[in-house]
Amino acid sequence: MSETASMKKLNMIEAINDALDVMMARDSNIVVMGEDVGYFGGVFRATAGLQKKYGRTRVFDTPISECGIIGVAVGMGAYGLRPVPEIQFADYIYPGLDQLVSEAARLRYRSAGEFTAPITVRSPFGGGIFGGQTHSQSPEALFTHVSGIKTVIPATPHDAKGLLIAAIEDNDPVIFFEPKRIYNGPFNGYYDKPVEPWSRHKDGAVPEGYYRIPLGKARVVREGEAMTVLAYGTMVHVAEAVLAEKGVDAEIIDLRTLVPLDIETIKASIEKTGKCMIVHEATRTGGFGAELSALVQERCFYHLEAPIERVTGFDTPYPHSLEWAYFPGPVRIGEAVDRLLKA
Amino acid sequence: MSETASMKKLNMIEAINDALDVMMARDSNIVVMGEDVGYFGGVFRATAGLQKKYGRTRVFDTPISECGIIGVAVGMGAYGLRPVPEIQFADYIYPGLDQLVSEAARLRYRSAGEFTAPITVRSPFGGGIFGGQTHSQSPEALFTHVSGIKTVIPATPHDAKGLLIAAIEDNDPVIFFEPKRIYNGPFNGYYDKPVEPWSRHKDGAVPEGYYRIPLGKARVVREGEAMTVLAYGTMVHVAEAVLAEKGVDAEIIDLRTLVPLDIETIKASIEKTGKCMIVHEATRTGGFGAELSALVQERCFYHLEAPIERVTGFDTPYPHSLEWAYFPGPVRIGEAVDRLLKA
Amino acid sequence: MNEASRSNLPPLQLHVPEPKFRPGDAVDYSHLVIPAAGAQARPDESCGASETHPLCLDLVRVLGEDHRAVGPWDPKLDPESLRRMLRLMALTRAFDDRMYRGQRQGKTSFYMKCTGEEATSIAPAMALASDDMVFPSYRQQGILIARGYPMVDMINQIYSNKADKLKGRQLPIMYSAREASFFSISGNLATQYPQAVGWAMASAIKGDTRIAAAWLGEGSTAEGDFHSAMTFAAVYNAPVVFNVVNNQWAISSFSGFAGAERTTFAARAIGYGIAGLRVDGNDPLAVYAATRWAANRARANGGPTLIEHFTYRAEGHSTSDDPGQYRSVQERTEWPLGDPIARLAAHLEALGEWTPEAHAAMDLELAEQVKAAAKAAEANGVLGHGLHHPFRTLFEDVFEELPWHLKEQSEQAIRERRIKWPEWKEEDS
Amino acid sequence: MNEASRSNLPPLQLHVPEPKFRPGDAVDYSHLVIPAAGAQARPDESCGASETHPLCLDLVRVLGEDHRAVGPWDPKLDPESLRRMLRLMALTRAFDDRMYRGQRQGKTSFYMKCTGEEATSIAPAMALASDDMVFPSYRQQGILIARGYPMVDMINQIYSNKADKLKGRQLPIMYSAREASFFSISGNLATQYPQAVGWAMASAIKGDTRIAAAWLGEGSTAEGDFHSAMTFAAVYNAPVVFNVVNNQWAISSFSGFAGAERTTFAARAIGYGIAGLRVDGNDPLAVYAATRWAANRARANGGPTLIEHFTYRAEGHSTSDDPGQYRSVQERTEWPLGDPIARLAAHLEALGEWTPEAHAAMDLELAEQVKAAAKAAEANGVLGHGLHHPFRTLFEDVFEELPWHLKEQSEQAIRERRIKWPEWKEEDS
Ligand SMILES: Cc1ncc(C[n+]2csc(CCOP(=O)(O)OP(=O)(O)O)c2C)c(N)n1
Ligand SMILES: Cc1ncc(C[n+]2csc(CCOP(=O)(O)OP(=O)(O)O)c2C)c(N)n1
Ligand SMILES: [Mg+2]
Ligand SMILES: [Mg+2]
Repeated sequence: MSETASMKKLNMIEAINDALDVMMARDSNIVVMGEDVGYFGGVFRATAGLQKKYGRTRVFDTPISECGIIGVAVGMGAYGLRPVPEIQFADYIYPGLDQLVSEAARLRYRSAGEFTAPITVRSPFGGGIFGGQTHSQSPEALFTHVSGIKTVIPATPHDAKGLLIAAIEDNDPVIFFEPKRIYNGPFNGYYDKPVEPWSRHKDGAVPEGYYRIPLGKARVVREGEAMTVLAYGTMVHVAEAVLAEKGVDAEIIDLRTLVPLDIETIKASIEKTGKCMIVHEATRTGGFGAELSALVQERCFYHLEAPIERVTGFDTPYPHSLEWAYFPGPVRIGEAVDRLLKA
Repeated sequence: MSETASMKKLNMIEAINDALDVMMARDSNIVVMGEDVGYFGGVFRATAGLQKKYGRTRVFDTPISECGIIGVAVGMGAYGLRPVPEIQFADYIYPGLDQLVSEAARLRYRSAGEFTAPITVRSPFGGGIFGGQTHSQSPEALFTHVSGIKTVIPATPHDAKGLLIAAIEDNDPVIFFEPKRIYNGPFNGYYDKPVEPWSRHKDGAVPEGYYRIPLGKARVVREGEAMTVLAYGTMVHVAEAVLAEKGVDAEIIDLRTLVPLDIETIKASIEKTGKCMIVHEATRTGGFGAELSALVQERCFYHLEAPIERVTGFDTPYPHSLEWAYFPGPVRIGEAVDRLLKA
Repeated sequence: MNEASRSNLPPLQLHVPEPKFRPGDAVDYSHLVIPAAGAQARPDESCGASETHPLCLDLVRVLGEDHRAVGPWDPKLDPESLRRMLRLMALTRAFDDRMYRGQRQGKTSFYMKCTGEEATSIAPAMALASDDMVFPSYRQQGILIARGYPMVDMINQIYSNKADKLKGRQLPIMYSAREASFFSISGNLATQYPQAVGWAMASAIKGDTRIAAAWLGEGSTAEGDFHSAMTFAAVYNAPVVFNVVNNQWAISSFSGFAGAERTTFAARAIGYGIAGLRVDGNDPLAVYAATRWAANRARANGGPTLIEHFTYRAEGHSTSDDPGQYRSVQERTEWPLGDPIARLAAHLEALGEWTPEAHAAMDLELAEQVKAAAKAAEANGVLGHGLHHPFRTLFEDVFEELPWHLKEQSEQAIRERRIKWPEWKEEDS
Repeated sequence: MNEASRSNLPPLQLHVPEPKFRPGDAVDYSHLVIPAAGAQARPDESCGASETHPLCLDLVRVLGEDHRAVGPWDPKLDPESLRRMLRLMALTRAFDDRMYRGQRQGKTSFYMKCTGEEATSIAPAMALASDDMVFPSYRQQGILIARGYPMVDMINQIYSNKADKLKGRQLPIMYSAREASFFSISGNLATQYPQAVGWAMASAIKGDTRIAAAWLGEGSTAEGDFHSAMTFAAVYNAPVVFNVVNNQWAISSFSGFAGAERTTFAARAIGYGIAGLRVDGNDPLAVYAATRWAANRARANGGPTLIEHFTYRAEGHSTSDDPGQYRSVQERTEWPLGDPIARLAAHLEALGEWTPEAHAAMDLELAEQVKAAAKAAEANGVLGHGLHHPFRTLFEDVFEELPWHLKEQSEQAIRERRIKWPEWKEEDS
C-alpha cells in the first residue's frame, strides 16, 4: 500500500467504484456483471460510470438469476477472465449458493489445479436501513464454513478499495461483503443521531490509483490493554464508539478477512489483554463469532481471565419495525463490556 | 416413548422406513417424495414399499430439482399437508437452500403464524463410504445458523425412528440428517475391521408402532467423570469405541438435536467433568463444534479445567482416496483425549 | 474443423441487449405489432396444450379501437361487473397514490405501486373463485383490494404499526392474508412459483376443487424457481394458473435481459408442453377471459396454463428508484396499449353505462375512502414513531414454541429496553 | 365462479407419471412414432431460430433401414472418418466393459458406463474443433477417448492411485483434462451448463473463435441451472451447443419425471426462442451432422443451439444400481433405434467398407489395448491399497496457497499417520 500516493476523500461506494475502475483499466480480463449494474450502475451506484468507460461487453446487466450469475462467472473464470459479479443483496445469494459452494470453491481442488475460479462476488450485506428481513441479512457464516472460498469484509473506504483490489487479484474465489449501513458514513450505533460522513473520517481518505491490502491481515483499530474486541464491517465502528464513550482502554481489531483469519494478531492481543469480546450483526447461533470464540479459547485458554463475550444479532429474522431491537447496538455491547470489566 | 411395546431388530434404514410407515398410516396428510423414492423406494431403500402401500399420490418420484422439491413441499405445507421430502444426498441440498432458508424457515415468522411449513427434509449425510466429495458432506452447520429451522441427527435405529416421528409431527421445518455410514451398523472408526450389524447392537432394538423421542433432548450414552464428549450421528459410536478402548471414564452425550440444543444436559455434564471434547465429521472452521465450544465456555467457563477440544474433519473437501485421512478417526480423537487427560 | 482454417474465422461477439430508448430519446413504437382486438381464436378449455401455442406468440385482445368488446374472448360481463372492475382498479390506483405519498412523507420505509398494471390483478381476482389460493409477487395489491381485504389492515402493514397483523416484521407491502386466500409475499423473487404448484398438487392429492394461481414479473422468470415450477406443474398436471406480468422493466433492466428479444414469455409454455396464452395486459376483459379460461381448464383437471400479461410499468420500480435515469419518459405517454382504467371506462361509456362525470365522482369518493383508511391506520402509528408491536413479539413465531435460547434473548431485549429507557414499562409496548 | 356451484365440480386429481413398462412387462414400442431417415429438412445454419422449431418435435435421422445414409442431414463423411468413428465408439465400449469389471473386482469404488449412448459423445467430439471447450456430465467418457486423452490417465483417475492426475480427490470417472479442453466434471448435476455459457461468453468477449459445448441427461434438465444456462445463452447469444442426452432414464426414474410426457426436451429451445434440434441419438451420422450444424452456427455468431439426443440407457445407471428392479429387461432388446455401433458398422458394410471379420478383429484389438492400459494403470495402484497420493496433497489446492489453518491440519494428518503406522516414512507416500 503506497500511502505516499495522493489521497482523496471518498465514501465506501465511491471507493469500491474506484477499485473497480482502477482494476478494469489495468486488466482487460476483468468483467463486471450483475442485476442493474450496467447502464444504471447498480442499485447502490457502486458500478456507476463503468459501462460507459469500459463498454457493454465488460460491464453488463444480467438476467435475475443468482445461480446464472455465479455459474457463468465460474465458466468465465475457467476461460481466463476475472469476473466481479455483484449480488444485489446478500439476502439473495442463496439461489447461487450451489454454484459458489459446490463449484467455485471446489474447482481448483477437484481439478488438482487445472481449473480455477478467480472470481470476486461483491454483495451489500447487513441491516440498519429498515430493509426488512430480505435486505438486511449477514450470511457470512455460510461461507466461512466452506473450504475453498475466502471471505472479506471491509470497514472503511480506504480498506474497501485496497481489499477489493487484492480480492480481484486473488486467484481463489472471494466473497466480498460490503456493509451497506456504512456506505455513506461510519455508523456509531446511535441510530437516532445524525451520521458523520466519510469525508470527515480519517479512513475516508483513500489513495489514488492502485494499492492493495493483503487478504488475511487484520487491522488494529486501536491498541489497548483492558480487553480485545474482535469485529468487522459496521460493528467495528459501533464497538469503537461504545468503548470510547465508556472510556475503556480496549484493543479493537477489525478482522477485514474472516477466512483466512489473522490468528496471530488475535492471539497476541488476547495474550496481552486476557479478555475478549466478539461483535457481529449476524444471528448468534453458529455465527462467525462462534468460530472466533472457539479459536480464542483453544489458543489462549490459559490467558483468559473471563468468559469470551459474543455480542450478536438475535436468532430471529431481521425484523422491520423492531430493527433496532435486533441490532447489536450500544446497550448490548455496553452490557458485555461491563461484564468483562467486572470479571 | 413406550418401551413396553414389543421390539424388533432393525437397521437404521429399516427404522426410518418404519417411522414413515407408522406415520403415513396414522395421518393421511403425510406425503413422501423425492428423487427415486417412489417405485424404486430410494437409492438407500429408505422408502421401499411405501408407494405400493400408500399409493402414487402419497409417495412419488420427483423431477431432479431440489429447489422444486423443497418449494412444492412448502406449498403443500401451506395447504395443510405434512410433506416429508427426501434429498438424495445432503451434498445436493444447495439448489434447494433458498427455499429452505428464505421460505420454509421464515414462513411462520413473516406471516405471523398465518402460514407454516411443517415439513421434514430427510437426507443422508456424512462420509466413510468412499463417496468422494459429493456424496460425503456434512452441511449441518449451514442449517443451525438459520433461525426457524430445526436440525435433527439420529445415531441409532431406535432414535432414528422416534426422532423422525417427532420431526414429522413437529409444526416447524426440520432438517433430518441421516448418517449413512451407520445405516447398516454402528461404525467404530476402524474402517479396516468388519462392521457390527445393528442386529447385534442394543440400540438396534426398535419398538413396534408409534413412539416419539422429543426434539431438543440429548441422550447420555454413557455417564462418566473424566470428561464430557459431545457428538452426534456416526461420531457418537467412533468416540464411544475410542474411549472404551482407552478405558477413559468419559460422559458421552449424543446431542440428537442440534437446534434446539439440550443445553441443560451439556451444562450439567461439564460442571461435573470440567473437560469437554466435541467431535464432528464436518469441516472444522465454522462447524457446529464452534457453536458448542462457544456455548460451553460461555456457560461453564469457571468449571473448565482444560481447553475445549474440537475433533473434526479437515477444512478440505471430502477426498476420495484419502477419505480415512480426512475422517476424524480413532487417532485424531485419541490425541485429543490424551491432551484432555493430561491437562 | 481444421485448426489451420481458424484464422479465417470471424471473431465471436457478445451480444448485450440494449433497450430501444434511453433517457432523452424520442420514442417510436412502430416496431410493435399489435394485432386487432377480437382476431384471436379461442380454443376449447379442454383442448390439447399445443392448440394454445399459436396464442403464445399472438396477443389476446377484446377491447377494440372503438372501445367495443369483440371476438371469441369477450367474456360478456354485465355492466354491473364491469363497473365493479373499473372501481376496483381505480381504488387500487388511489391506494397506491396515497401510500406513495405516505412513504415520501416519512410514514414508512418503502412502497411499490402497480400503476398501469391494475388489470393484471383485479381481473384475475374477479375471474378466480374467492377461495382459490393466490401466490402473488409484491405488485398484486389489487387482489387484496378485489377480495375485500380491509384497507386499514393493508395500511397497518405498510406502516409497520402496532396493529400490523404481521407484527411489523415484514417490509411494507409484503402482505399475508390467509383469510383472503392470499399467500405470504416473499422478498425473494420467484420462490412463490413452486410453492403455488405444491399447493395445487396438495389440492389435487386431497381431491379438493380449489386451484392455485401465481404471479411474477417478467424479470423474475429468469430465476430457477420459475423452471422448477413449470417442470413440476407439467409433470403432475397441477391445477395452477401461472401469471407472468410482463411490464417490460425489472428495476432498471428492460425485458431483453430476461430473454424478450428472442421470443415471448408465454412461449415458455411451449417449451414445457403446457397451455399458454399471451394477453393484452392493459385490456381488463382480455385478462379476465384468459384467467377464466385457464381456471376452468385447471379445475377440470386440464392442468396448468401460463399467461403472459403484456403491459407496461408506468412508474418507478419502487420508492427507491427514479426511472428517468434509465428510460425515456416518453415511453409511458406513448405506450400504444393505453391505460387499463381509461380503456375500461371508455368501454363502459361506449355501452352507455358510464360518464366522465360518474368517473370523476368515483375518483373523489375513492380518494376519500383511502384517506379515511389511512387516517384510521395512522392512529395505530407509523414506522419509527414508537407505536409498534411489543418487544417480545420479535422472538415469537420463529418457532411454534420459544426454545430456551430465544427465551434468553427475549429477556435480553427487554433488559436492553429498560436500560435505554428506564422509565419504560413493559405494558407500554 | 360461484362458491355454491362447487359441489358440482369433479375432484381434482394428481397425475403421477408411470412408465409404460415395469419389471416383467412385455415391451411394445408401437406407440413410438419414428420418422423415416432423410425426411427431415435441414435449414441453413444462419436461419432464424424458429425455422428449426419443427425439428424440435421431429427426429433428425440419416441412417435408413437399408443402412444407407440419406437426406439433407447426411454429413457425407469419407469411409476413413466413418471407420474412425466406429473404432472410437467400440473403444469406448471396450473401456466401459473393463472398468465395470474392475469395479466389480474391487479395484475402485464406482463406475458408470455409457453403453448404447456412445454416439452422443464420439460424434460430437469429431464434429467440434479439438480445442472447443466441452463441459460434460459423467457419461461422456467418449469425448476423452475421441480426443486421444491417454487411457492410462483415465484409469489412474478411476483407480484413484498415485498417478491419478486429480490426486485421488474425485470419485471415479469425474475426470478433468484441461489439455483436452475437457472441463472438470462435477458430481452436482447440471452445474456445468451455466459454466459452459460463461466460458462461451468469455470467448465472445475476447473475440476468440472457440465455442463451448455442454452435456447433461434428460433428468438433469429439471435443475434450475439448466434454465439459467438457457436464459443467459439466449440473452447474450452465446456461442454454445447444448446437448441433452435423453437416454430415457434417470437412475430409477423415467423421463416422464422430467416432463417427457408433455413434449420433447428439444422443445425447451422453442420456449427460449433459440435454435433446437432433436436427433436420433443412436444414429452417429445424424448426431455428427446436428453438432456440425450447431457448431458452425455458433461460430458464425448465430448463437446457441439445443440438441436433444434421443437414445436409450442400455445398462444400469451406475455400478450402484440394478435396473431390473424398476424397468423391463425387454426394453433394451426391443429398443427400435438399435445400437449406434451396430448401425454404423452395418452402414460401412453396406458401403462395402467393412466386414464382420474386420469388426471382430477390431474388438479383439481394442480389448487388448484397454487391457494393456489397465495393467499399466494398476501398476500405479488401485483404490484402497496404499498407492495413493502423499497425505499432504490432501490440503493442497483448497486455495492457491496453504493458509495457516490448513498448514496446521496438514501437520496433524502427518502426525496421525505416524501414530498409526510408526514405521511409515513421509517419503513413502
Ligand atoms: C432472488 C432475488 N434477487 C434479486 C432481487 C432484487 N429485486 C427486487 S425486484 C427486482 C426486479 C424484478 O423485476 P420483475 O420480475 O420484472 O418484476 P416487476 O418489479 O417488474 O414487477 C429485483 C432484481 C430479489 N428481490 N430477489
Ligand atoms: C444436484 C444433484 N441432485 C441429485 C443427484 C443424484 N443423481 C446422480 S445421477 C442422477 C440421475 C441423472 O439422470 P440424467 O440426468 O437423466 O442422466 P443420466 O444418468 O441418464 O445420464 C441423480 C438423481 C446429483 N448428482 N446432483
Ligand atoms: Mg417487470
Ligand atoms: Mg437420463
